[in-house]
Amino acid sequence: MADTREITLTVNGKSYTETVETRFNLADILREKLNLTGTHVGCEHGACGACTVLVDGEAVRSCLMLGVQANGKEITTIEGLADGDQLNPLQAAFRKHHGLQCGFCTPGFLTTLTAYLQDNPDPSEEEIREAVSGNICRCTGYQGIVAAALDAAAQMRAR
Amino acid sequence: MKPAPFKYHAPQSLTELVDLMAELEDAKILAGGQSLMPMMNMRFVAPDDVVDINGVSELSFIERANGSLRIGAMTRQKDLLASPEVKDAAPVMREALCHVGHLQTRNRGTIGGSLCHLDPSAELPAIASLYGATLTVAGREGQREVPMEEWVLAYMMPSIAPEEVLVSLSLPVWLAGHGYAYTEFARRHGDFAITGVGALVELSEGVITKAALTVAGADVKPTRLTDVEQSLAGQPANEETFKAAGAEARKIDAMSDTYVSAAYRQRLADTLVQRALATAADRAVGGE
Amino acid sequence: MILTNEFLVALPKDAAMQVLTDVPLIAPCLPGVSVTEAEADTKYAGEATVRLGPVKLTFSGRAEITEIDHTAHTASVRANGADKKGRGGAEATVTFQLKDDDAGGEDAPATRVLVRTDLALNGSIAQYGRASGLIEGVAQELTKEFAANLATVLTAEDGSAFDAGEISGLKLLVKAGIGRLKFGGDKAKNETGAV
Amino acid sequence: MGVRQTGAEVQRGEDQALLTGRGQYVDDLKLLGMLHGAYLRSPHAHAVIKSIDTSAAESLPGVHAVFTYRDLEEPVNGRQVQPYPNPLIAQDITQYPLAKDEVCYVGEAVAFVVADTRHIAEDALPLIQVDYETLPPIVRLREAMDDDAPRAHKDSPDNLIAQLNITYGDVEPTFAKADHVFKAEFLQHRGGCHAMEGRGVVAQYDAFSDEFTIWSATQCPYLVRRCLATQFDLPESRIRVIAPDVGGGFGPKAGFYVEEIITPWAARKLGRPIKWIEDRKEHFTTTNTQRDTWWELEVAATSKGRIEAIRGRLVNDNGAYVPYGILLPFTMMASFPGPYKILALDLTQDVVFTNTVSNSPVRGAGRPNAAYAIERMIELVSRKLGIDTAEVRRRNFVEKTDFPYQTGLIHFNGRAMTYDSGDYHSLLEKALELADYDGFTARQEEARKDGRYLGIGVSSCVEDTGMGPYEGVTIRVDPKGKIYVSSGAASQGQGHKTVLRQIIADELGVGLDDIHVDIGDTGKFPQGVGTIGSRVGVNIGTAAFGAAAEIREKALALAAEILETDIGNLVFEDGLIRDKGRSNITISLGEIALKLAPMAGAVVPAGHTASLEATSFDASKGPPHASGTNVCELEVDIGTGEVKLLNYCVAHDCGKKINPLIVEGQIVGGVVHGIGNALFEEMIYDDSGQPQNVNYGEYLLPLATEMPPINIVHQETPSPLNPLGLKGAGEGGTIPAANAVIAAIENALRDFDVTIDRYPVTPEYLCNLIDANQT
Repeated sequence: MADTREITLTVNGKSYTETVETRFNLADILREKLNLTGTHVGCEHGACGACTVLVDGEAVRSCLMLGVQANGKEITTIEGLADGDQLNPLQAAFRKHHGLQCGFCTPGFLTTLTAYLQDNPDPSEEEIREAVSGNICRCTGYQGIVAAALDAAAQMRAR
Repeated sequence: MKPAPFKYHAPQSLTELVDLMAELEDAKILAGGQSLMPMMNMRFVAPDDVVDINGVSELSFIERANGSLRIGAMTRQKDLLASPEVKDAAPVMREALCHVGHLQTRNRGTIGGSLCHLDPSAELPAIASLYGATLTVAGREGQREVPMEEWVLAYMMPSIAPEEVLVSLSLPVWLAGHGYAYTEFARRHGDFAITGVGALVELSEGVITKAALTVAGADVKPTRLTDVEQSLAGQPANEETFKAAGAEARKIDAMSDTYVSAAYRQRLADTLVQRALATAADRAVGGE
Repeated sequence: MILTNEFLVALPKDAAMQVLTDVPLIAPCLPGVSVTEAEADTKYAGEATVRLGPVKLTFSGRAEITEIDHTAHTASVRANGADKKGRGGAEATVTFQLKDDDAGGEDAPATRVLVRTDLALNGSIAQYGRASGLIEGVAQELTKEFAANLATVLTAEDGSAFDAGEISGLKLLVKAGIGRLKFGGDKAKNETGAV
Repeated sequence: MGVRQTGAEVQRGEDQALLTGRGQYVDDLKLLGMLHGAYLRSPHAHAVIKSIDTSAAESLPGVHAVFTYRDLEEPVNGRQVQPYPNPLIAQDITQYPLAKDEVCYVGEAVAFVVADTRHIAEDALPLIQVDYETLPPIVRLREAMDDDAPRAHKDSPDNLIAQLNITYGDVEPTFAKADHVFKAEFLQHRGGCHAMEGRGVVAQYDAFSDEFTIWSATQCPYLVRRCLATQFDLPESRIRVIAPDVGGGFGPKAGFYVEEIITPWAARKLGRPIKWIEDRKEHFTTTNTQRDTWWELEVAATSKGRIEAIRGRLVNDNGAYVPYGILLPFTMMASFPGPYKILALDLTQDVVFTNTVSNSPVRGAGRPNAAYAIERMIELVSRKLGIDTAEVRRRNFVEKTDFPYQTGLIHFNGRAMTYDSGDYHSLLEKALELADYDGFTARQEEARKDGRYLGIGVSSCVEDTGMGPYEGVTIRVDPKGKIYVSSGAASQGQGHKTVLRQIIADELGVGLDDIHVDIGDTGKFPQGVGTIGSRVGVNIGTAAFGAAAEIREKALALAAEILETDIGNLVFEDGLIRDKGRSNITISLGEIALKLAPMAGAVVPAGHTASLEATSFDASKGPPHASGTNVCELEVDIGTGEVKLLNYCVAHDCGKKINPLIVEGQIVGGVVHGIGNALFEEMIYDDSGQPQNVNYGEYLLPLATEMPPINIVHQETPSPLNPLGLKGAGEGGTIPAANAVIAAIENALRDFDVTIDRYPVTPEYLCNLIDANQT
């Protein structure tokens, strides 16, 4: 019989109580149980960063955390970044600087940078590159992503 | 790539944890999960039981007392990076931590996890080796202390019984003003280093009075270069001295694998020892 | 990977040959191995346990004597097994070559036993390049231990079965001196051979 | 008249959904009653299957079925359909959908488990007992043609898939009287796809209508449909293949894979939808790669550095099967002369089997191989004769006045390879200026004073893009004036929808937001080809232009009648047709559409055809040729062998740009892919054919931290072959990149007289070269 537990977690401000199989990682729970398919699974071994979500505000690889470990935590996923249809400054900057092509890795970059820019509002280009070095993008060559992050940081500082 | 079935446990205290580990036959401890989870996802590791120690709050601490820095096994890498005690007492650990994985993995990864996983290239075991740290391990029978040089039995094999738990690490704090450096070479930022070198020096009027050197990644475990350390003492902190130390370091035992040869690892040890010593000497108070 | 070992036993060739082709007798000389079933005169089923760092593998498989040549004093055993949890398998051909050793003179007949092991791993366990050195190191230690245990069995007066017990890769490594394994890993070469 | 969209940096319409987590990738689909599949894969590079026992796996709770080859019926049990048959293929061996009695690479599918969850399906895999008898594998391409080499397929006479030869000009006489003959041998390695989304298939079968619906993360849904129609012996109309949002393609997703056969087959068998998502390890072991090529080349040159002839041979490792015909080997040779006027050429290629994952195009599809080879010849001549590498290029480029220029070779469309337009000299100068090539010597000398080794490398290329036959576009206007567009070409991030919107908005004078686009669904557009070879922008651009022109014509004809004016007086503006002379007299596109598509009882105006819609399959009259020159500046750390990229400059000519933002994105991404090939990505097999690095800790993809700033300057030489003057831009960054990096490394290490004869260039390899030449 599968080992299960009941957990309660908050995702993008909404509370969920679910019985989950303990071997399901957080990415699986978000996608399969909560139908939040914006979090993408790219490698399942913690190398590509596509599945990055925020757990209590910190960027974490959701393929390397069990769903049960999210019990009592506040999770933010890509679905929770925009205000309705209104893109936030980081999302808008990604669009403006063509920081995404296929869009598969994008949720991981956005969540990683969301946490990073909160702690580091005025980063250099080199620091941005280091911040996203745990995220792989095969399409963009990173240049648009870095430009978008710098632009978004400037806009958020100006607010 | 989904993990095999297991039974999940989440003890909330060290006592509960130790009791649980004594009962379970085939259990793995889940700390930060940054090494264990990939291995479970790939089914390299498929334990019957997974014991999550994230709820054991008494394993998470950083404290400085009596000339030592003690760190709880469950302390996360990001907390070490942010810690003023670590910055002040063991700045080389902070420098090493910048090479550990990435932002996201440091947010979860723990010092205890790194010491138990014991990847030969890993930075935190190298720091433990550099300081000649002492590890505290708990079992049902009580606690025991293991010096770092005895901790590593072999490739990714720590000296810990299946029913035991790593509690903490303690390292002696060097004099204020000591020089330090952690220098490594990896193919890409955040990768497993091919070779890394940690160096600590104390100087007086441009002369090395005390030195510690550890090479990670070259051999199956971090290698403390005690002979080189001894020969450095009394030498002027200059390029010639560092070159000689590098040449000595080049003789260390090293392994070959699919990617690089032993000879290349030794060559890197030479280069990186020179660079680490130069940086450490630059940073030390008491240089000329 | 090819691993070679050799040792000397104080037995004449024919007598040594007798023992070497007794699979239930020699199999336990390989640390972690047990024979569970004899399927035919020359075919056996068994299990082998080995630990590679954090990964503990249990291979379940078969061994078969594929060649016995009493004139040339050679024998071959082919064994293969697969990990029970699907992490891969191993295939080995062990060839014994027996040669007279007359160093002790006519009164002390002795045989030099050459053991050549051709080991190939497959599946996940063979696909982690960073551990390739570790695996070869463990394999070397295992075959070394195998040869040493064989020598013990061959010299045992009653020819009794040997039990290497639950020797894990860990113990072997420790025995070999902490971390002092020689990692001679042949690098997987690319076409130019330049590495 | 509104702002012109074509040529403007229009932000993509696709992005809103992708940035908010509302993309629809194949793994995001959830169908009622859906089951999950996992494949058991061969752990051996080469083995015979003696028996398979699935009983233990079948009895695991949650498992619905375990399928092996024996369960397949005709015709599904035949070898996988060859999408690109060619009489030159001597041994056209494709894979069985599930291994029949032999496995030929690690990762070949042996059995398929269907279960309630992917977790359970994976639990069942180790319970399947397969008795293999291993066979010796052939792993190294240079040994493949040895007489005593193991055969990749046990019943094959040898490992030769095809031998190709191309030749033109007076090769032997030119060599005989050449001032200089130089020789070089080198190995290229190309690595894999590594789209961040792996492959994946969701399949549903409707027994009532005997129809399949298949969602696949593919670049070519129409190719999948066509192959499946044969594999299942069904009319194409019964198979709908949908490429939803696809997370990157880069070539390998253009093929046809066994999972696209077995997953729907099992869905039909079980009467339940089934999802199979390739995991990353499967990606490493089963998704086609494009790999090693060994070159032995000789060049005949004048003392002034003019290359007069090249001859040589190459061996191309095609892996275990022939999943993609010999398109790739052919392209590797057909694009050989690059931007250079080489008057005589003789190349012979052996395409060989090895027991490794199969070969099909990866970004650039053979062109990076050819470009690297010819660029190596430029470097060789430059070095041997002591002439600056930029100067050697100048002396060999096709001249601006030569266009249209026939190289002497044949494109795989069967016609003479003809460069339509370009200006390679000015492109080179633009790149050199951007990179401050003239100032480099001073920078290099300055750095050497600090013990730093800087180097600079140049690389040029020409790329045949926009290949035919077509990519159709349908435009339909509804009575509200909304524009519906459908096209076959699936997108894997290239922004096809945005590109279509831009062109159509301009041609019909409507806003971008009024245009709704559907792509990559065989149920929504009847016939398409696929997203490969930098071809889609050119083809959909041309077809959209053609379809829009037809809409205009139809609409204007009716508008002229209604407004009682001459067609010549009418203009399109903001969704309205306006009479130039009487600005208040207008009719909207919607009104015209309503007249042409009335409801029951009404009539379509006489002399007009129903529905304001048009379909065009207009295509470029031939492949337009894009071109580029890259300049890379870097530093080599001789203590570690590390290569640090400092600056990268691209001068690029893809004709008229539809969307500069997208073009630059393609170039930068392409360059980084090429840098990955040159320095990082290496798929390593051990001698028994076991892949050694099947994870992203060991297979090194480029990361943000190692990539240099990439600066781009454009030149627009419109193609005369299509109305918008378009040329493709998808691969022009990748094609020349490897030589730019490698020539720069050689330049940095010139004190050590280093010649690089393989890539990727690893730090250890460089250290060995440095140490060997250090006196």
